[in-house]
Order: sequence, then structure tokens, then C-alpha cells
Amino acid sequence: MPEVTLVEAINLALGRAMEDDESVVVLGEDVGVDGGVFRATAGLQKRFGSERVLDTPLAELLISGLCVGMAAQGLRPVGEIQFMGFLYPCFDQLVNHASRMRNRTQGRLTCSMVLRTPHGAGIRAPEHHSESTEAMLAHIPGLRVVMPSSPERAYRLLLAAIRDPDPVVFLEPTRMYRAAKAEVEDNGEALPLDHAFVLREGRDVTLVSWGAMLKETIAAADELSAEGIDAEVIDLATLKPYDEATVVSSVQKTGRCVIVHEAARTGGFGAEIAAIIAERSLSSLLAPVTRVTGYDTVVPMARLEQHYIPSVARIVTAARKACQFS
Amino acid sequence: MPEVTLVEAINLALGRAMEDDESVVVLGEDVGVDGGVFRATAGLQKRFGSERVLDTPLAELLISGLCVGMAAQGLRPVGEIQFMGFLYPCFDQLVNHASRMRNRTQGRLTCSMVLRTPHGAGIRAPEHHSESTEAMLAHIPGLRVVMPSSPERAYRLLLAAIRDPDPVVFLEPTRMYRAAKAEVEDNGEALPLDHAFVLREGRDVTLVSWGAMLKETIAAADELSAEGIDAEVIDLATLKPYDEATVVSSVQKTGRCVIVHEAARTGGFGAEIAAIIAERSLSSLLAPVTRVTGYDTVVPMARLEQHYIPSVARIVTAARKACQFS
Amino acid sequence: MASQRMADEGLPVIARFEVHRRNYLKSDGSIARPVPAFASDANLLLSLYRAMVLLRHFDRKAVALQHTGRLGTYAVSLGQEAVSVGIASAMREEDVLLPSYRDNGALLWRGVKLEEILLFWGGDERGNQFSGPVHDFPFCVPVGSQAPHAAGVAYAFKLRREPRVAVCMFGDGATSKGDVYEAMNFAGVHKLPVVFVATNNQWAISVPLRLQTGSETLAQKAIAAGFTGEQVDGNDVVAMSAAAEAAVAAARDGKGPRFIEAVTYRLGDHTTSDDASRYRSADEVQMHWKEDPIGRLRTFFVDKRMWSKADEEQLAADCHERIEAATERYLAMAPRQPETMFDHLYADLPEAYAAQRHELAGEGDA
Amino acid sequence: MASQRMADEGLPVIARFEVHRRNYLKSDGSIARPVPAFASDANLLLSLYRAMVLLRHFDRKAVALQHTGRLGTYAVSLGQEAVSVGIASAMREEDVLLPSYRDNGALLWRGVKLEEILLFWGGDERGNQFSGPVHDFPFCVPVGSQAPHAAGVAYAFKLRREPRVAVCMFGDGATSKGDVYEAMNFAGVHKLPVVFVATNNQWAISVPLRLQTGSETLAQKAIAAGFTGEQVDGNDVVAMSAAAEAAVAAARDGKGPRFIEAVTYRLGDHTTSDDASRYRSADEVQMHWKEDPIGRLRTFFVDKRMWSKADEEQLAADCHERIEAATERYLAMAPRQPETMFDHLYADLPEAYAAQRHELAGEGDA
Ligand SMILES: Cc1ncc(C[n+]2csc(CCOP(=O)(O)OP(=O)(O)O)c2C)c(N)n1
Ligand SMILES: Cc1ncc(C[n+]2csc(CCOP(=O)(O)OP(=O)(O)O)c2C)c(N)n1
Ligand SMILES: [Mg+2]
Ligand SMILES: [Mg+2]
Repeated sequence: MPEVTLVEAINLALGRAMEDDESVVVLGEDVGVDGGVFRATAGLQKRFGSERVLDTPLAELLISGLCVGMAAQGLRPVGEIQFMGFLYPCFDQLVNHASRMRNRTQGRLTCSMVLRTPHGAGIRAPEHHSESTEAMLAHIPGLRVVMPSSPERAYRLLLAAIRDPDPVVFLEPTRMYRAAKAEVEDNGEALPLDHAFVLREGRDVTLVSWGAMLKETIAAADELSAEGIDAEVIDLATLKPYDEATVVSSVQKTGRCVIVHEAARTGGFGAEIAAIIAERSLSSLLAPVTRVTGYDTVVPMARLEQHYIPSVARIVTAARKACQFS
Repeated sequence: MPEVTLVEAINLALGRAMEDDESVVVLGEDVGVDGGVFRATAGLQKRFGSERVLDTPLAELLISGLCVGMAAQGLRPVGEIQFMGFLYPCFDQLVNHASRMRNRTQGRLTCSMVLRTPHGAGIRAPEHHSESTEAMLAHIPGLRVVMPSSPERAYRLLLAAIRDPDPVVFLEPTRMYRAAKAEVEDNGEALPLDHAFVLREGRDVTLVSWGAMLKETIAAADELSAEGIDAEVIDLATLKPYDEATVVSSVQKTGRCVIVHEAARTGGFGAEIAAIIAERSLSSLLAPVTRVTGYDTVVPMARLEQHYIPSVARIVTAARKACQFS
Repeated sequence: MASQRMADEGLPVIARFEVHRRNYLKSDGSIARPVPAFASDANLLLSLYRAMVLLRHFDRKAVALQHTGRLGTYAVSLGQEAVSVGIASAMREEDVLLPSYRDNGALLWRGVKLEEILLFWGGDERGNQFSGPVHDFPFCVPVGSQAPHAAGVAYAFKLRREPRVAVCMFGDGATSKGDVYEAMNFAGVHKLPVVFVATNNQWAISVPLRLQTGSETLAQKAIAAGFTGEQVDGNDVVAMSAAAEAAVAAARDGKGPRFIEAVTYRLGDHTTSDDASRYRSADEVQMHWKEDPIGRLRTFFVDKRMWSKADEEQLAADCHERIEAATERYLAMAPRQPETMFDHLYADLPEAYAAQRHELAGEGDA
Repeated sequence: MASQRMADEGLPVIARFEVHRRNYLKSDGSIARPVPAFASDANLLLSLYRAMVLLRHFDRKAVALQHTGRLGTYAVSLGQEAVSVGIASAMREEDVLLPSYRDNGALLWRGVKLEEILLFWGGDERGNQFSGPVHDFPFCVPVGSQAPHAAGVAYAFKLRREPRVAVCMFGDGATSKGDVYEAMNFAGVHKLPVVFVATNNQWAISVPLRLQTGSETLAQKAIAAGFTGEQVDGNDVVAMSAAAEAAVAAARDGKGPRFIEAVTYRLGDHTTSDDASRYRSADEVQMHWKEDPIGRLRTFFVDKRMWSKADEEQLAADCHERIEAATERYLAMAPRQPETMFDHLYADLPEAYAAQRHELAGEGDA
């Protein structure tokens, strides 16, 4: 079994889904001949034709709205938005239509669609290419929000997203597209869409993160372990709905929690995790719940972006502080 | 001094701002001859002419984008979006441009603009007219998000918003437009844009809310007081940036906190408040921080909307529970 | 007539476009030009007439219900009945309608029940779970946002080689929205089987057409998307039906999308929440009553001795009866249980929200 | 030539439109039709030429910097130099430019320094704090989203009775975006002093024009907004400059907006992150080299004996020197201090974020 990168795993999942189910359609800018600006759709148009793998005009609102219409007709569209910074024109369709078509029509029309987009900074891309505003999406009832952090989870969660009968925004960790590499068996098996993954068990402190930040979070756990601090690492993976139980029971065990995300702190999804802990595990808490996050400012362009993204050192410091708290 | 409704207070503030500063321009659908679907701009076109009070084509993205362009030219546009459900097409302009024009150009171009929109359910309006997605906005760096809950604060915070050199989304509590009535002196005095208001002092539990939910929250405080529970009520009023200090010091005093908002719970702005408490006041907490919120579902249409909006009873129950916690 | 611009400097012309206008039945009930074949089918004309009259009676009832607190905000079709009825009359059951909030006439024609429409405007989602064609879309409230759906639906038809057509209806105001343009542009690229219908009733709430767009017609907006736009007398149900027939047939034949501008006038308030006297004169409205689509067709029938006063009274009585019966069924319908607001959120309610549903059901306490 | 559609059934025509095409200098350097007056000013033509050549040299350097890790993603203008240079040449200092990421040529003409452009593409916001006209907008990356800004800027001009013009530039891909349409439609309503320029280089990354729109020209998209669109040979800098002159003058005179479609071809990759050979043939590109805007103007000069080999060498040397000096200044510029990422977030940094700035400065620990 050869190793694949995360973006290759995405490609495998798309190919598998299209093979299995001819109602799956891939659409977006440059997804056809070009195979996508990150090559996530490479080869698909050749395999499945230009009707099922179609290059749309340059219009993100359109892409999301087409998905809603196609889905109402029983297709399973998978739209690609080139960068998360170009997802905002889709918000009207996501909030007002995709997420509530089933509810509005009491189940008569449904909306099985996926909108995929790269998430996060760190690849020295131009302005507006470094967004991580998953919290805005995770607040929308009726939507699912998913973010893998390994080739394996990318493959299996994307398959689950495509097969899910409801709309899913699938956020792909840009920094990991080529950096993460692992064996993935292309066997069509999916993972559940509302389970968090405990990537590493530990007794002293719970580190909760998602997407590309797992890399720094795991590295921090390694450093902490060298200091004798035993960190549990949770990949939340699905943000909407999210797996409260896994987070809460981990914190009940460790008594300490550090939440790590790349997005700006205020109103980030880390707040939700902290809130659920404050609500459900207060009496287990041995230290304040802290958030190690991007700053509350616009993500800077390439020259400063590394200062914006939470570092291993910031995570380690926060976890250490939590363990020393009294 | 006559009593005015909240929407009349908005109207007074707009008139005052336009009188004081001829760079203030009001734009939106039906803001002209019609005076706005809620009458917030009534009489303004007559007073200031159709160039300064202009009816735009039916295009919300356009309204927000025009504001950005006008502001870069030194005007102070005040755009009206008829209902919050129609604000989503503005997200691209808000996130990618309005909130970062100053930052992108290192201060060369700036964006002093206000986007006003009615917020919340409860007036038996049609589908898509009952949104309360302030949390999505409060996550955007560079933006200000403001929500008054009385005619006085509506007047003074709107004046502040218009005079502020940066972009402000001004959310107006629809249910209170005509229901709230009070004396307001039209003296042009503004309130600060990052202060929470302690509407009622108390020792036992802190109730934090904003916008129209203050009505139920205050009523709950009244009921609690009859039971001998002394609730402190905070109107957050500005969500971005928000006044951490007032919230935190209140909770440090009371040891208990219930957050009340109309928006869906998951990822709502209540999570941010709970998170800051879990981070900064853990040791003062005598009970879990709880959130009384709208449910994590699509706001239902008129027949069920009252079941969606948090009731006085739900708030009372939560506060009582917090006080009984041990 | 729009002038041709930029003919200066003798630069060569590389593209030319024309916009046509279609009308048959003049406002006085006389005939402007040879009517299309279908119009010689008296039964069809009568059924169009009956549908328009039913709609007008129904609107009146709905407004009365709203005024007495038994219905929410409601948008009447007064003066515009020929548009939605004419369009729907050209569609097949298997076609898909994507209507705006003012297109009741089209829904009724396609089999949605009166009480279902009341239920929707009464604030109950079950109104969208209607007895019309199962793939038809619910009323769209965010103006113009259903246009991309129409393109998506039409794309599905084309992909599956199904001879079906999507019909998307919206107002003059909607033609200012970027989503409508984006959808039309995409439809133009793929020659999709979709018909876009703009009901140009001259007003978007208080905003008159001249503040909505600088274009001489709405029909010409299709030129930007590379297909044909036609202007139609929207108060002439024969013209509306004929234009829709032509457009739907072309779309079904693989000839690509069409755009129809139906020129009409909103004789009533925008909705029951509106007071149109704030922004337009009674005279203006009065003048447009002369164009009334129902009156002119009645005159035509009467002139042809196809229709009597007794027929008219009978029709009114029938409408009344149907509407009253439907209203009773509507009013008798108990609201849903509060916790059902979770029942169609996802196909299966995630565990995370089950507790909230439970709380709402009053059975527990989340 | 676009055919006139829907002439069936003898329905009357209510509006007619034409699209013209402008060109003067053919690809072989000969003259197609009488050139406009300004083109007899040899110095002006030479300065246009110099600007195009500088841009081409600069692009080459920027790509080299990118390849060696000293610059971020960069978009060259290869083959399109006449568009941005020609447009800018018709603007006044007090006009406002709203450019796309590929309009370096216009910024340079307007006084932005080479090192400022490098700074921006090198990933430093200070590149947008440039020495060009103070009200000019920075490069717009989210395609088409600056079009509403252009309308807002032009509205401010009109409101204040200032004789200034906003010029908004974008690509063929951008013409599919709803924001561009919405902005054009608004400009049409108020006859705003704004010129929209679509650089039609046939490709939006890998998406060819035929998948972008079904319309025969981009120029005709202005018809939907009620104003004039003109197609221009975008490889003819004389035509570009003349078209821009005409449009800017009309806008300044209160005659309302204009739309210019500049037909050209992207000879290079989309950006340094792209590999165009994945989606188009070398033959196609080769064929378009014949249209090269720089080559044809040089031929014209040479034919008129206005330009020698020595002149060309001198120009190349000058460009080289300017570019090398600018590069050195760029490379010598230290990055900003990390905490400055908070300095232009708000006019005054709210207390809530001061602690974060402090943490970032390494002075404290938020
Ligand atoms: C996107 C959006 N913005 C604003 C509104 C509020 N609104 C409802 S109807 C309307 C006017 C619509 O005018 P038009 O498209 O001409 O349709 P008509 O009502 O005349 O049938 C407005 C502004 C809305 N429903 N959707
Ligand atoms: C809204 C948006 N979507 C996607 C992108 C990614 N992207 C950058 S350039 C480009 C193609 C633009 O094509 P065109 O408008 O023709 O301009 P050109 O690059 O040819 O000059 C795309 C899709 C973007 N920058 N903005
Ligand atoms: Mg209308
Ligand atoms: Mg292009």
C-alpha cells in the first residue's frame, strides 16, 4: 500500500465516490482539465467526463447555489472553492438555503452536497488566501462542518461527507496538503461524521485541536512528555455537530484543557469548547481553560504569517501553566 | 422631553448625524420616500435630499460594497439591510474588505461605515426574517459589532458608530423597535463603543445578555428577586470588541453566570463569554456557567417562533439552578 | 425605443441585438395581432380566466385573514394574475417551478392546495410540504437567491438527458441581484433547459424601476448572458402563455435558456405590511387599472359571446366556496408540536441536539 | 458577428443594440484606420512603449525572484502590457484606480514604485501603502469584489460634484461575478463617472472564455446595465489609450459609465503557481505571440524611423538598472515587527486586543 499525501487522499475519495455513485458530480473553478489548483481533482475529468466534472464560471455564490439546485434533484454535488477567502459569497446560500432546505420543506426537498475548501495560512500565499473562519460555519444549524488532519481521515471523512444526506462544508488543511503523508487503503470505508479522535492518550492535560494545528499540537505533546507532562490530544475533526462527550470525558479525566486553533480568538470555535467544559465539567477543572489561537487581527501576509499561527512554544507554555496552576 | 420608541431614536440619531456632518450618507432599499420598511429613515430624504438618502437597487452585496468605496473617499455611509436574513450577501465585503481596508493599506485607506440591520425573531414575519447570527460577525477582526437594547442606547451608540473611524455592524432589536419607549434627549451625545452596561446590580448571579433578550432577562431578574435571588444584569451592547472587564468582575463578585441570547447555542457569542469566564474567573465560580439560548435549529416561522426564543421561565430556571448548585 | 449607442468614429459593428415585444390581447379586449394556435381553444382560455379569478378572490380572503390576525404578512398578485398563471400553464407536471413569494398563481395552477398556501403564510413550514409537483421549490423569500438553484436543477436535467425544464420566477427588483446574473450566465454557457421570468411590476416595494436599473428593458439583461430575452405584455394572459410555451419548448428542445420580461403593474400594496400610498399616487394606480388582465379577457369573452353575467356569478360563487372550505381546513389545523422544529433539521438528528429536542418537548431538561 | 435572435413571429422590435470594435495598429505594425489625434504625439507613443517594455522586464525579474524564493506568488502581464498601460495613460492623478492583481502596468504608470510592488508580492502589507495617488485602491485579489467599491467611489465624486473618474479593472473571469454586475447596474442607474475595464485574456486560470460565458462578446454585458460597451484590440496600445480617453472623458463629462472589453491573450502562466501547459497547447500560445503589443509598436516605430536598435538597447539597459536598484531596495527592507500586525487593525487599538499585541511583542504574556 503506497503512501499518499492528504491532497492525494482527497483525490482518491472523490474518485471512489464518483465510481460508486453516478449521482456524484464535481464542480468548481479549474477542477476539470487543470485538476484543481491544488490537484485535488486531478484526473477526474478524464475518468468521468466533463459533464460530471465541470469547470464553472468564476462565481462562488453560483457554485454553492448550483449545488443546492442539483441536490434538490437528487444529485450529490461536490463543489470546490479555491480558497476559504472566496467562500464568503457562498454564505447566503449556505445559511438561507443549503442548511434549511430540508427543514423548510419538512423533508420534501433535501440538500446532500459538499463544499470543499482549503483552510488556513502558512503556505506564503497572497492576501485573502489564509482564512480560518470555521467558527462562522459551525454556528449554522442544519449544516455539518468537517476538518480532517491526516490523509486517512481526509479520505474517510470526505467519503462520509459525500454520502451524508445533508450539506457539509469540508475544510481541508492547506499546510498539510502535501506535508502529511501516510498509507491509506482505498477501500471505500467511511468514518462517522460526529466523532472526535483521541490521537494520543494522556492523564495530565487535554489538548483539543483540529485541522492543520494538530501538527503543532502533537509536537507540543511530545515536548511536554519530555518534561513529564502527559498530554491527551484530541482531533475534534467534526465541528458541527461536534463530539461533546469525548471532550468532556477527557477533561473530566485530566482536569485541564488547552484548546488550540488557528482562527482569531474572539468568537472562535475554541470558545464553544471552553463553554461546554465550563458548563459540564466545572467541578473537574483543576485549572482555567485556556485557548491558544491566532490573534484577533487580520491574518498577515507571508512575511509575518508564521508569527500569527500558534507556535509549539505557545501551546507548550499554556499547557505547562495549566499543569502548574493552583 | 417626549418619549420615543427605539426606532424613532434610530431616526433621531440618523438625522442628527446627517445634520452635523455632511459626509454622512444613508443608503439602502426603500430608505428614501418610503422611509424604510420599519420607518427608521422616515423624513430623512425630504430633509437631506435624494443624493444623501438614496434608494439602492435590490442588492445587499452592492450596498455593502458601495459603503466601502464611499468610505475610502471620506464619506460616512450608513447602509440599511432590511432584515438580518439578507445580510449574508454582505459577508464577503465585510470580511474581505471593510474590516481590513485599513490594515491592508497600513492606514492609507480607511473604512468608516455603518451597516444597520434589524436583528431577531418575534414579530411574526415571514421566513428568513428572524435571524440572529451576531456571533458570525463578532468573529471578524477589524469590525465592530454593536447592539442596543433601549431607545437611549440606540441613539447614542448609533451616533458613536457613525462617528467611529472603522466599520460597524449595528444590529437593531426588531422586537423592541416599537415596544421599547423612553425619553431620549437629542443632544448629539454618544456612548463609548466598547463598554457593557450594568442595568441592575446584584450579588447572587450575573445575567449577561444583549439586544431584545434584555427584556426577558430583566423580567427574569424581577422574578428571581421575588424569590430572594439578587441578579446582576449586564447589557453587553458591544460584541466586538466587547467589555471583558465588566463581565469578569461581575462574575468574580457573584460567582455565578447565566448567559442569555436568542441565537442558536452552538458557536453563539455566549460561548465566547463563557470561555472568557472559564479562562479568567475560574476560581471565583460557584456554579457552572450556563447558556440560555435559542435552540440549535432553524428559527421556525411564526407559529412556533415563541417556543424558539428563550423564555423568562428558562432564564429563571437556569439562574435558580446556578444558585442552588453545590 | 432604445437608441444604438457609440456609433461614433465609424468603428465597425461586431454584434447586433434586438429585443422584441409580444402582445395579442389589448387592454380593451381587442386583438393586436394574430393569436397563436392554442388561443383558439376556448376551454383553455376559460381555464386561464378561472385561475386568475380564483387567485384574485383568494388574495382578497388572505388579506382579510391577515387583517384579523389569522395570517402573517401576505403578498397579493392584484393586477399581475396573468403572469404566474400564464407561465404555469405552459409547464408540464415534471418540470420544476422555482417561484418567488408572489407567485401563488403558478403554485395553484400546479396543484398546490389553497390551504397549503395559507399554511405557509400563516407561519407553518408544512405549507411547503405541499401537494404540488414533488420537485417544485417552495416560495423564495430572499429575493433572487433561487436563480442559481434553477440553473442547478436544469443542469441535472441536462446531465440525465431528461426532457424537463426549470422555470424560475422573480421580480424586477431581483434583476439587480448578482445571483440572478450569475445563474443566467451559467445557463448561457451550458444552454441549459431553464426559463427565467422577471415579473416587471414597476416597483420593488417603494423603489421604482428607474432606480432599479438604467437599462431600457429588463429583457435585454439576457444579452449579457448570451441568450434571448423577450418583453411580453404581462397583463395579457394569452401573450404570457404563448411566450412561456415558446420558451419552455425551446428549452426542452435543447435550444438553451430564455428570459421573459412580463410587463405588468402591482395594483396593490407590496404586502400587507406595506402602505403604497406613501410612495406613489392614487392616480398612477388608477391609470393602471385600465390594463387589468382579468377585465380585458372578460371583455374579450363577452365580445365573443363566450361568457355571460351568470357565468361570472357562478364562477364567483365557486371561488367563494372553494376558498371558504380551504380556509376552514387551514384554521382547523393545529400548530405543530414545538419539538418538531428539530425533526427535519438533519435526516437523523445528531445526538448533540437530541437533548434540546427533549427539553423542548417538556419531557426533560437539557 | 452575433446574429439577431428571436425574429420569429413578426413581433415588433422595441430595442436595438450594437457593439463596436476599436483598433488602429495592426499586428504587423501597419495602420488599420485613421489614428486619433493624440497618436501623432511621438513622445506620448514612446512613453507608452517604454512603460510596456519596463513592465515586461520587471515581470521577468519578479518571476526570477519568485523562483529563487525571494518573492511570493506573482502574476505576469506578458502579452497584455498594452491594456494596463493604455488605460492608465488616460487617467488623471486625481482619478481613482481600482486594479486587479495583474494590473501592475497601471500602478507603475501612476507612480507606484517598483520596490513597492515587489514588497506587496513579497508578502508585506506596506506595499499597499504606496507612493501612487493616495486614493488609489490596492490590488484586488478576490476577483471582481472591487467593482462595488468603484461605484461607491464614483458616487462620492458625483455627490461632491468633483470632475473625477473611477477606473475599475478586472479579467474576463470577473465578468461572471455578481458583484461586477451589481456595480455596473448601479452605475447605470446614476450615470456615475466610472469606467469598467475587462481584460479579456481568454483564460481564467485554466477556464477558457467559452466556459466562462455564452455571450459573444464581453462588451455586450454593459447592455444589461444600460450603458455602452466597446470591444478594443487590447494588444494595440493606441486603441487602448484612445478607448480609455473616450470613456474617461465621457464619464468626467457626466455622460455616465462605460465598459471596455480589451481583447488580448495571456502569453504566460496564470501566476508563478500555475503551469499553463496542463490546459493549453504550446501552438495556441505561439500563435498569439504574433499579436504581441510591444512587437507591433516597435515595428511601427521602426517603420517610421523613430526607433533604432541602439534606442532599444539603451531602453533595456535603463530598465535593467531601474529594476536592479529597486530590487536591492526591496531586498534590503527588513520585515515589520510582528506586533505591528495590530497597528492598523482599528484607528485606535481597543483595549481588548492590546494584551495580544503585547504578547506578540514578546514583552509580556497575554
Ligand atoms: C435579498 C432580499 N433583500 C430584501 C428583501 C426584502 N424585500 C422583500 S420583497 C422586496 C422587493 C422585491 O421587489 P421585486 O423583485 O420587484 O418583486 P415584487 O415584490 O415587486 O414582486 C424586498 C426589498 C428580500 N426579501 N430579499
Ligand atoms: C473570488 C475569487 N475566486 C477565485 C479566485 C482564485 N483565482 C485567482 S485569479 C483567478 C482567475 C481570474 O481570471 P480572470 O478574471 O480572467 O483574470 P486573469 O487572471 O486572467 O487576469 C482565480 C479563479 C480569486 N482570486 N477570487
Ligand atoms: Mg417588482
Ligand atoms: Mg482572464
